[in-house]
Amino acid sequence: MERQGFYTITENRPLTGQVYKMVLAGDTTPLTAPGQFVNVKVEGCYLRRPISVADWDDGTLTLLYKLVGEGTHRMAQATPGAQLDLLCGLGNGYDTTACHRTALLLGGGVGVPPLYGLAKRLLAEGKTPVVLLGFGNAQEVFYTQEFAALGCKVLLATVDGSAGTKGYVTDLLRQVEVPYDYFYTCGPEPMLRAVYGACSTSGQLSFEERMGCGFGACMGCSCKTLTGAKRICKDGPVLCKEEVLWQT
Amino acid sequence: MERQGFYTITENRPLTGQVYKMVLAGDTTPLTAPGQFVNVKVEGCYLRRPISVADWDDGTLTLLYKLVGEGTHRMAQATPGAQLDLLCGLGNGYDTTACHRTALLLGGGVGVPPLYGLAKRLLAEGKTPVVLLGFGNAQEVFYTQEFAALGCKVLLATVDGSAGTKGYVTDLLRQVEVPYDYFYTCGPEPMLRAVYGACSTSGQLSFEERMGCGFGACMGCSCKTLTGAKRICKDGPVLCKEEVLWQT
Amino acid sequence: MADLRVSLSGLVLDNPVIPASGTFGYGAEFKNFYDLDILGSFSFKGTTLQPRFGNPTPRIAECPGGMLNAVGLQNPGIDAVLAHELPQIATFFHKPVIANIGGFTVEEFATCCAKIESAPQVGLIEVNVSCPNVHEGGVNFGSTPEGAAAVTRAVKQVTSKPVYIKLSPNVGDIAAVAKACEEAGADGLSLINTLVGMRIDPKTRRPVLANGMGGLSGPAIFPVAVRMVYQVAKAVRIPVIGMGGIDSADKVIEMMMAGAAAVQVGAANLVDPYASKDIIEALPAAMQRYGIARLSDIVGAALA
Amino acid sequence: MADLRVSLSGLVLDNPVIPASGTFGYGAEFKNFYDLDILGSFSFKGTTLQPRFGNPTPRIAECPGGMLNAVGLQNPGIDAVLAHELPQIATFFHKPVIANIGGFTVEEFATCCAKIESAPQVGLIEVNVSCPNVHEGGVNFGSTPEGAAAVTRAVKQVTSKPVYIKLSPNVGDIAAVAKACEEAGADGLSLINTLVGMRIDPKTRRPVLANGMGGLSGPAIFPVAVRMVYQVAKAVRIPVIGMGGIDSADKVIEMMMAGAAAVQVGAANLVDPYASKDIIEALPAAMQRYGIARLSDIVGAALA
Ligand SMILES: Cc1cc2nc3c(=O)[nH]c(=O)nc-3n(C[C@H](O)[C@H](O)[C@H](O)COP(=O)(O)OP(=O)(O)OC[C@H]3O[C@@H](n4cnc5c(N)ncnc54)[C@H](O)[C@@H]3O)c2cc1C
Ligand SMILES: Cc1cc2nc3c(=O)[nH]c(=O)nc-3n(C[C@H](O)[C@H](O)[C@H](O)COP(=O)(O)OP(=O)(O)OC[C@H]3O[C@@H](n4cnc5c(N)ncnc54)[C@H](O)[C@@H]3O)c2cc1C
Ligand SMILES: Cc1cc2nc3c(=O)[nH]c(=O)nc-3n(C[C@H](O)[C@H](O)[C@H](O)COP(=O)(O)O)c2cc1C
Ligand SMILES: Cc1cc2nc3c(=O)[nH]c(=O)nc-3n(C[C@H](O)[C@H](O)[C@H](O)COP(=O)(O)O)c2cc1C
Ligand code: FES
Ligand code: FES
Repeated sequence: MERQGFYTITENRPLTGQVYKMVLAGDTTPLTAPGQFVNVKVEGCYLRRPISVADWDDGTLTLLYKLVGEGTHRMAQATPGAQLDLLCGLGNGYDTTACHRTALLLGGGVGVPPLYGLAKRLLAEGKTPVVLLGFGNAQEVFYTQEFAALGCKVLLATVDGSAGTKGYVTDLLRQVEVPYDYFYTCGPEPMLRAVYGACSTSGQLSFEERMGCGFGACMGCSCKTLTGAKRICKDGPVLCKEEVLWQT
Repeated sequence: MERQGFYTITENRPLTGQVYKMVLAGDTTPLTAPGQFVNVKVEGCYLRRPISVADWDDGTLTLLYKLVGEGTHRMAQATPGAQLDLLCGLGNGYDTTACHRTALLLGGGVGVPPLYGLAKRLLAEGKTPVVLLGFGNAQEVFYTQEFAALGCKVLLATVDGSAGTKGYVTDLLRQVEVPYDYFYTCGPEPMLRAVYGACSTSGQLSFEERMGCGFGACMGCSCKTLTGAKRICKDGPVLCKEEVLWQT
Repeated sequence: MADLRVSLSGLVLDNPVIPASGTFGYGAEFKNFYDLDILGSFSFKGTTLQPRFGNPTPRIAECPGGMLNAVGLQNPGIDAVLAHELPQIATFFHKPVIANIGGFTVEEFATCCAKIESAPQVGLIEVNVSCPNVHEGGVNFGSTPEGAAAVTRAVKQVTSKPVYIKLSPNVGDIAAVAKACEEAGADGLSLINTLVGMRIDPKTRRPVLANGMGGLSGPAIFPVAVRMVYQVAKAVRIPVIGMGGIDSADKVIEMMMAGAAAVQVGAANLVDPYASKDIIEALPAAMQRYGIARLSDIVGAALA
Repeated sequence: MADLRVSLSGLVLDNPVIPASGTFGYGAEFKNFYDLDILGSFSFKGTTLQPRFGNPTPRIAECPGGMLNAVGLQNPGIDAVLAHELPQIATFFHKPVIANIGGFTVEEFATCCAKIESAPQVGLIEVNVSCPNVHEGGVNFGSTPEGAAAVTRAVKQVTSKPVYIKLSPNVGDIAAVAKACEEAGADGLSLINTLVGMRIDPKTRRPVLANGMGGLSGPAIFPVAVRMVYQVAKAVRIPVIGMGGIDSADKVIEMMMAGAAAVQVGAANLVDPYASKDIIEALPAAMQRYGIARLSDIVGAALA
């Protein structure tokens, strides 16, 4: 159930030139599933900024965010000790019960964060996540070691080939040596489309949309699906492969 | 000459329930006369807030400000070490050469601050300021001791009589035992009118007006005088008694 | 005790604060945040005769002190609202609700409002002749006195509930439109809807919104809203519900002094789900600050 | 090297940034802050045939993301401007200046502009038919296509300088007014002037401004300004100078993509005297960020 609260920054530092890690202390009970997100009030910006929860425990949650515009740049300037106003526990998140044994986790750029919490949850349930990550180039790579430290197999691709395999996340599929029964993915829409086309199993895809509220009130983030209109913020951001309806 | 600059807060604390003292370190060379003011950029407010310089030396300046609305409440929350963006050295300020020996300084409420720097300047020039201060009640009184510490004679009035003489600043005039050749005043307009009527010598009055810029560009603060239209921010805030034209 | 009650055409509200249409859905998303019975009322999402998906996304853009939306009246249609949403609302909101109705022809407005006649939960109908996001080659009735009056007359014929016409601010003379509605029989007026605006993404060199233009709401529009409420309250004798950028108790008071008998809170609910609650709770202290014993006393105080 | 040059009816500016009329006086207050020759040009304070003191004070009110002004065209009159201000300007600004002209009758506009004919310093005349603060029972020419066209025709007859008509945003259909000016012979258009707004002081229960209403400017109006520039640029073929809430290089680029051939910076100069300078200096980096080699290439890029 989504809730509003104040969270204290305990860590806020760059992982790459463009991607920051922020750890916040506060009430994490609104979080129930990996792939949920928070909506961050940023002083000086009118709308909140939606950011996936990459990881959480009883009293802290972790955000991994890329510097894009004014909001994320201001977030990067916040210092430990400062308080942030969050709407927490937003969205449906990934359903891990859909995977029975082995899942492919395919992430691109700032689509990678929610897969970390997902990998942890799958491991806790005794399942095997195989992680396929794609970035633009070696400088942009983050969190491969953290996934590996969980005990996951991690495959890496970069568009320019400066780290891992040259190409896209989907180019890593042929390196997957184990059979998998499900996939989970998050990343830019072209990547989601490619994954949708390339993975023959069922799976779940996490979408992005510009948001007014993040908790289902404004209809700002609606998308058409085969099961009717859905709000990315409330009925998503995760949709099942079977309901996805691509707009041309 | 007015200049824009960043100043570091070294002190910011309440003098009374409603009036704060803020000391700022930075370039004070734009200040040339007591009665000048600064225009303070307050995060979250669009327009700057004009505040008189109560006192200054080579590297610091002092503001005494009353909590009125959003801007001054936000100023009160700033902590030492924080930087403030000021336009400094605004307005004409008081002309101390007009007083030859003894001046009455009449201040009401937050009209008191600029008189402090004025008293110091007059004393430095070997002249005698006699200070008449008016407040609402005893709780609102501030800076009487600071004036006394300079060596000034200080007379105090409060509207409810809870400190000093009961009544207005002008009710203190009959307690002035020395002849004076000039007056300087700052305070709410009704007080300025009363002083204008009650003091038979020449003098200078400092006015307030809502300001767009504070440096003469927008014509937001114009007032009619007997010597033509004047901008309170640039040609004022101090007007000579002889040019004042009261609007009904 | 501060008296917060206000009255709209006989409908007495416990306080003047009404979440605005399109920012409160049909209430369900907010009932988890607080008990909705503290509200004066709420105006549900603009509802049309047929179900609508609305415009393509992106539908939202950030602005200085506000936001643009081009939702385009997404709603399940009046029949679904009567059959499902109103019974749902009845489980968590026990006061008369405001039905906000959109449409594309005079007949459509009338048919929709006639259907609502059967819903005792609805205390007041707010007829939105001003949505800036749905001119599908159609007319924006709110932009001319004649158009707004035609809708008013048609709707008044089919309902006994108080009818408030929601006016567009994207006009040269809002008082003229207001007067036309009054003459056509409107029981009251709601204003302002959003100002038409646009943002462009310098990276793509295209408008941020898929729809191109959208409606600006939030604190940025507050001074325009106060001015229009003032002009309209001066021009008509029927009550005005004032809105546009309200996000504090002080702004409620300012809007009421400009002539609003009640107020709506829109975009503020989206950035802070507790906004309407916080405003209601802050009102008594604000009234004390300004020496107001009965809130209804200040309606139009600045008009004198 | 980034090419910042733009052209307005043959007048080539080194960069598109022009401080807006009423926020830059006759330049003197800014020459102490920086060398004004870095500007594209500047538009001097709205000048009328007769000297004017303007409205009573308070003339200024704070707003969320902006300000209201009701200065009411305070100026020394055209003769004093020609005799004293222009020679003064010549000492610190060595480029063609924009003469902003206000008026209350068609004849007055024409007489004023005719007098300017003799001033070689003036590169362009900006005719303000839209000041919201001076309807002394008079007409706001900017609110109707006919009114704006009548002023345009009269002015065009008496001057050989490029004539830009400054449009009011307080209209229902700004493209119609723009087209009427184009047909009447305008060389270009300037927009937007301020949106009419009001603030009320809850302590006094009266409008903050002595004049009641005033004009809203600053970031709050930026999305409305972008939208109107976009609509006008789509409707006419003459150049448009875009303004309203610009306070950064990104907003300059956004406004130009919406169709502005050059831009004006208004209220930002008041809160930060270096605003126009900072924007000019930030433009090359912003151009690089968005892959823009020649700024004039992006004019109207979003219109496609
Ligand atoms: C459900 C969800 C989860 C997300 N998780 C992450 C994450 O874990 N890490 C991360 O780096 N980013 C994530 N994003 C994207 C992130 O929200 C944007 O990068 C961020 O809002 C940009 O804000 P800004 O002010 O820096 O950029 P600006 O471009 O200045 O933002 C302007 C407006 O556009 C919106 N906006 C811009 N880009 C996006 C976008 N891609 N998606 C949605 N709104 C956008 C902003 O929220 C704001 O309202 C997520 C988005 C969604 C919808
Ligand atoms: C030349 C000059 C010198 C001043 N010196 C002092 C001083 O030394 N100490 C002090 O406490 N106050 C001083 N004031 C008054 C001070 O500027 C206001 O109290 C302050 O701007 C209020 O801001 P706010 O945001 O708290 O109030 P709000 O009422 O929220 O302000 C809203 C707007 O109104 C303006 N405003 C409100 N009251 C005044 C006022 N009295 N004069 C001018 N503008 C006002 C604000 O600047 C702002 O733009 C001075 C004013 C002027 C013009
Ligand atoms: C996301 C969104 C959707 C809206 N949808 C409607 C609607 O369906 N019907 C309507 O009459 N007004 C609608 N509005 C307008 C609001 O009800 C209100 O008039 C406007 O936003 C101004 O108030 P505010 O500044 O407090 O948001 C919508 C506004 C927003 C922000
Ligand atoms: C204090 C002030 C005075 C103004 N005076 C004039 C004027 O004399 N003539 C004119 O055409 N516009 C005048 N304007 C309007 C501006 O030139 C500009 O069109 C408007 O402020 C929008 O731009 P901004 O948001 O960047 O300020 C004035 C604006 C302000 C804030
Ligand atoms: S962002 Fe408001 S409904 Fe999804
Ligand atoms: S405040 Fe702008 S001229 Fe005085």
